Amino acid sequence: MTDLPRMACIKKIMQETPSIKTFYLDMQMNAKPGQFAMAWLPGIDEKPFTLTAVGKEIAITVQEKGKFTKALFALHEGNSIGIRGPYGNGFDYKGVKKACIVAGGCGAAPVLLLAQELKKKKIKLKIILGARTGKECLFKKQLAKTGDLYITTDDGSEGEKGFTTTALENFLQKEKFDCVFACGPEQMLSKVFALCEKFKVECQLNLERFMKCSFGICGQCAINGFLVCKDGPVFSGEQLRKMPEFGNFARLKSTKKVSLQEYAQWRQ
Amino acid sequence: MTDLPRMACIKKIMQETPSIKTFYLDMQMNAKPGQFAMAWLPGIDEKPFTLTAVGKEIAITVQEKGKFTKALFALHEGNSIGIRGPYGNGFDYKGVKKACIVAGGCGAAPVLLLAQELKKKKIKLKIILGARTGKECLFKKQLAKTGDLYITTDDGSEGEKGFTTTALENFLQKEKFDCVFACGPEQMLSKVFALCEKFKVECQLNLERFMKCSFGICGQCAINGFLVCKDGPVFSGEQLRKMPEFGNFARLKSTKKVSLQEYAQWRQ
Amino acid sequence: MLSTNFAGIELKNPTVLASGILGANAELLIRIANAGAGAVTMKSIGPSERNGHNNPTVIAWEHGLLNAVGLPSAGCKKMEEEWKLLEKSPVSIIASIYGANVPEFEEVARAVAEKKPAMIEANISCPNSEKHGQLFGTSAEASAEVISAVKKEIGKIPLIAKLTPQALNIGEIAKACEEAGADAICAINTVQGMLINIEAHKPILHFKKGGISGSAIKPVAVKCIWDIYEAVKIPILGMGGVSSGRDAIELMQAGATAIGIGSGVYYHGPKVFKKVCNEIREWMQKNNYKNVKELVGIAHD
Amino acid sequence: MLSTNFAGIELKNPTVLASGILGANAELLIRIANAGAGAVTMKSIGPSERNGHNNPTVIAWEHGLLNAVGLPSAGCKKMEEEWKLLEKSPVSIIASIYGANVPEFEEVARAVAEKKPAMIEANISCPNSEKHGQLFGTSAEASAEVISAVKKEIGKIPLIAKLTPQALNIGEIAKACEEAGADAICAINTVQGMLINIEAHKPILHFKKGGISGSAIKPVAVKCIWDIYEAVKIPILGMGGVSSGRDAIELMQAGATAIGIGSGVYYHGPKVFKKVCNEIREWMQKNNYKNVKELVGIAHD
Ligand SMILES: Cc1cc2nc3c(=O)[nH]c(=O)nc-3n(C[C@H](O)[C@H](O)[C@H](O)COP(=O)(O)OP(=O)(O)OC[C@H]3O[C@@H](n4cnc5c(N)ncnc54)[C@H](O)[C@@H]3O)c2cc1C
Ligand SMILES: Cc1cc2nc3c(=O)[nH]c(=O)nc-3n(C[C@H](O)[C@H](O)[C@H](O)COP(=O)(O)OP(=O)(O)OC[C@H]3O[C@@H](n4cnc5c(N)ncnc54)[C@H](O)[C@@H]3O)c2cc1C
Ligand SMILES: Cc1cc2nc3c(=O)[nH]c(=O)nc-3n(C[C@H](O)[C@H](O)[C@H](O)COP(=O)(O)O)c2cc1C
Ligand SMILES: Cc1cc2nc3c(=O)[nH]c(=O)nc-3n(C[C@H](O)[C@H](O)[C@H](O)COP(=O)(O)O)c2cc1C
Ligand code: FES
Ligand code: FES
Repeated sequence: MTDLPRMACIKKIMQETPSIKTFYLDMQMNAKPGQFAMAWLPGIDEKPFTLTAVGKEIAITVQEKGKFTKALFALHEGNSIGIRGPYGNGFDYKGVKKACIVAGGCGAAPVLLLAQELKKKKIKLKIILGARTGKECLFKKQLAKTGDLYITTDDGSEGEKGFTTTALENFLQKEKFDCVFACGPEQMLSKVFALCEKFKVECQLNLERFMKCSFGICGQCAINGFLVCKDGPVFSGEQLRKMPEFGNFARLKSTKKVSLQEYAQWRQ
Repeated sequence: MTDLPRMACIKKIMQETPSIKTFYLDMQMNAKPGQFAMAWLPGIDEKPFTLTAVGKEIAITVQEKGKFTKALFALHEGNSIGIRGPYGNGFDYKGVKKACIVAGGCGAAPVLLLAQELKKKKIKLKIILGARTGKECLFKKQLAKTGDLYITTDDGSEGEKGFTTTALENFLQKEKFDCVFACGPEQMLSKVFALCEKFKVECQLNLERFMKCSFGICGQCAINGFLVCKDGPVFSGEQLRKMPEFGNFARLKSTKKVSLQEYAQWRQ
Repeated sequence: MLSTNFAGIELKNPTVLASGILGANAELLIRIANAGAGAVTMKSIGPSERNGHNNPTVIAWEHGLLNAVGLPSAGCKKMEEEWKLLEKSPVSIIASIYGANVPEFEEVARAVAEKKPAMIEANISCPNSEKHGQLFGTSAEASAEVISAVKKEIGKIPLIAKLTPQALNIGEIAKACEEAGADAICAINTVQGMLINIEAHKPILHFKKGGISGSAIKPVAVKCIWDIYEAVKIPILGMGGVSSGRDAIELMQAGATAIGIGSGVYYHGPKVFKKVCNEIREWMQKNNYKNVKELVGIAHD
Repeated sequence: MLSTNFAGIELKNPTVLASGILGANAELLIRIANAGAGAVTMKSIGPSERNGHNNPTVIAWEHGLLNAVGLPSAGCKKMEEEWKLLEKSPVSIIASIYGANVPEFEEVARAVAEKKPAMIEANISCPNSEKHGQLFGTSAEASAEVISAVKKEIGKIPLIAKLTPQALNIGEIAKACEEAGADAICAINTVQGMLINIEAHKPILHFKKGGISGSAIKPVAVKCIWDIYEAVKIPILGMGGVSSGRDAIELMQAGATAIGIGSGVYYHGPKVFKKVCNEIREWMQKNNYKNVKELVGIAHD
């Protein structure tokens, strides 16, 4: 049992949207949709990223945000980064016959493999993909192949103008899903959860917290008594009900518990 | 890969001769004839002993000599001792159809299992068992069941008066053996080797040296470039020819190389 | 059979969650308590908010863990909510504290003592920050100075001095802590080490050096506990590489009254506490021991 | 590709048999040389005959070895035969020496220097005897005193100071040795530890405490070599837990020019030297290194 980064060569870099790139890495890894890996830039930092391709080679899909992702974006094909994983539980779609996926922004990354897997299993799938603007709609083409794709944008430049959650509410009023899978900003997820509770639909939400060990030792990623790295990142409605911090609080690197707003600010 | 003593309960103690006891121990171990174990008396010392029974339980057969064996002789059924092993190479009887075993004194211990194994494989066997006196003939009954047993004693109180090597020479003059297996005092072994060389017979001799690690790390048990604990304790004629120290020199606990006489004296 | 008393605190079993493992959050501490630990130790608390180091901060290699988390802390005054939740803990809480100097230790001790944890552990042995801890734990005088200062602040709350195996003579340090007023000794903190990723040709931990824990350091722990047991009369909270009942018994025979488990959580999850307790119980039954206290120090003649 | 130069001595490859492994006997040293070691170190030689400890002296646990052989030695004047045989060694001989005080070190150094080994290693770091070694290796002044005294006795023969990881600041000790005239540093000797057999409730080693070697201590070795590399200019013979090419490369990247292998012989037999060399070569080919010297210290920025 070891958890050490191994260096993987960047084989290909795909510009997905103006702010998002996919890095294809020369490393073999089997993982379930929703599992993640830790990506290490020696001398800089190490951060968690969902796997957007698994098997003979893997990929991570990254939005440029802070110091780490800027450094990652500066790399070229042929450069190497450290990878350890896979970590986390991944999505559970056992028994699901009809599903709805809600993805906000970079949240399309964790659900890509899920959607592809559900398609393979011939599970009926509705996908709501949201972004600030049309150009930032991640994995539009890939997701369209896996089910009915509905796009919402904040500025209305593509699909419907508005939020993913408005679309979800509409669907839930008309249709019955075995499960709603969602990933995106926590405010959005919080709303998704409320809707699922209201309509009594099962849900599985992919959460994010600042991580250190990623294997359940340091406690950094805690949401109440749950560990996002080990018990999650995907949580069921039953678990979310026991998580008053969900949608409200998160822990800074110091382990200090703060409001989600303060948490987001800290990361800026 | 670990080499740690495990405590084994003494199930039965058999008085084999006035000076020799067999200790049956509650421990499972598979080993080849000629392999040995390290027996530990906490707070006292740890010494190598040939295994005289293997399988569901094991046994060691011990002659009372110095500090360690005295302490061992003071133990009772129900007491425990530490055991690690098996160690060493053991005898190799592949292809052997007719064999001669020569055992001097406590040297009957390492050959007991060998004789029993050869008997099982229906290999023709002549055994020469030597001792100071009749009462000290070890494993007489057991060995008699495995082949033709000839006994020699220094005082003539049983079998023929004289040395095992005189008997061996007589046999070698008359018969052809595929291999001579021998264990006993090194002076005796030295003579056995000379006879085998003279008569051009293969031999396998079970040697002894003071040991520490017993797994080929400390170098204490060296005879020239060979390690008794790892390359031996059983050596072939081919190896013995490259061992000028055999029959002549041994190393004290300090690693100092001395004559066999001085070595024996040191152990007194 | 497993219940014991550690420096005046009753424990239903001798296993204790080590400091720094899941312990920054009250609910996780309670989760571990419910998983079977006899007591739980909070992640070390400092005087003010501190981020610790960048990642990688914890890695697992072939024979243990290596970490340089770097003493992150919300700071001793920003933990109201945790303290409130901890009131519901089914087992005793040990609060671990650190500081860069004696006044800082005093400040934290004062703030923490107000919250009335069952015990306070002074971490004078953390190897993962330039300024904190290890300085104290390798000098008998410095250790004694911290311990007596903290003791004054915390009154009747039992004080544990957590020592580093890097000390040249850990027995001497323990003795100095005992004389300075420590009610118990905790040993050991991690052993200094480093691992390099040879393809990256860089130390893997961002802080480069870190502390080794887990199975690799068990013999170091046994040796340190042995030395401390020979040097002091106060009880020892032994830790380092425990993930089985046999490991725990080994540390107890060397002299530990209670047994900390940290890295064991990596290997077996929170159920490691139940596992270790069950294994201790089975071994005791087989070897005719009635009470876990009988095991303490019996490897000494 | 693998040939290198260590403190003026040419080595066909950087692997070196560590002291105390099979090294009391010239023929075994030559056997290891023929098995592929770039140089071989003799078992540490003392001033007079010494038995060392009772058994058990060496045991293998899950993550390494633990030994307290106790510096047995025939004594520096009783080794004529070994020296004569060693003249036929196909590789350089490093003679390791120890003493209980400076005059003893001088006496042994003088006797050994007469035999003209390629290098002399002063073992100021053995943890397994009450009087020998460790005392020196944990104090910069004491270390310097031994090293300068030995250096005076051995003239042009390169002198290696073998250090203990128990030192509070191994970089400082290395610096003191360099200033006192050491031509190289060897690190690390074993880490103090103990293991108890819980059924016997007794320490397993007869001497109770011993030195941990093998995989368990590799991160300690990497860290110490790192610190020494930052502190001195003289080359480092790195050792501690090497049994693969990757291990060796890790120690080299931390700063070691040559690599000692001890416990690795337990895990793989004498063929460990060829194995490690082959693995280093393959890794270098894959990663485009031409000469093993390029690897030394590259993990430092
Ligand atoms: C399990 C898991 C999976 C992840 N998968 C991906 C992935 O597939 N793709 C991806 O791009 N990122 C993913 N992340 C987030 C990623 O780990 C980094 O946090 C992110 O890339 C920002 O890194 P940074 O250091 O560049 O920016 P930072 O310096 O950390 O942050 C800069 C900016 O990012 C915003 N921000 C970043 N993350 C969050 C967040 N969690 N909550 C609120 N605001 C945030 C901040 O508000 C700020 O605008 C994942 C996180 C987790 C825990
Ligand atoms: C591989 C191996 C297998 C062994 N198997 C057995 C065995 O099955 N049964 C057994 O009784 N012993 C066996 N021995 C010998 C045993 O390990 C001890 O050396 C012996 O029991 C003496 O132990 P002691 O400490 O009691 O006596 P010590 O204090 O070591 O010696 C006291 C007396 O023993 C004599 N002596 C003991 N061993 C030797 C020797 N090797 N060479 C010369 N003189 C010696 C001394 O001259 C002296 O009279 C074996 C040794 C080896 C290396
Ligand atoms: C990730 C991690 C973080 C730690 N943080 C602390 C800490 O904050 N305070 C402390 O006193 N010890 C800390 N330690 C040390 C442990 O409490 C314990 O002393 C050490 O890990 C040995 O026990 P183990 O082998 O069971 O892990 C930490 C250990 C680990 C692995
Ligand atoms: C059985 C044994 C005996 C040793 N004897 C000595 C010795 O006599 N002198 C010495 O300097 N080091 C001695 N050492 C330490 C080794 O030379 C080496 O420094 C240590 O084992 C770390 O390397 P490794 O992990 O490759 O074994 C001994 C080690 C072992 C395992
Ligand atoms: S990141 Fe360490 S427990 Fe989750
Ligand atoms: S006894 Fe140690 S090498 Fe044979």
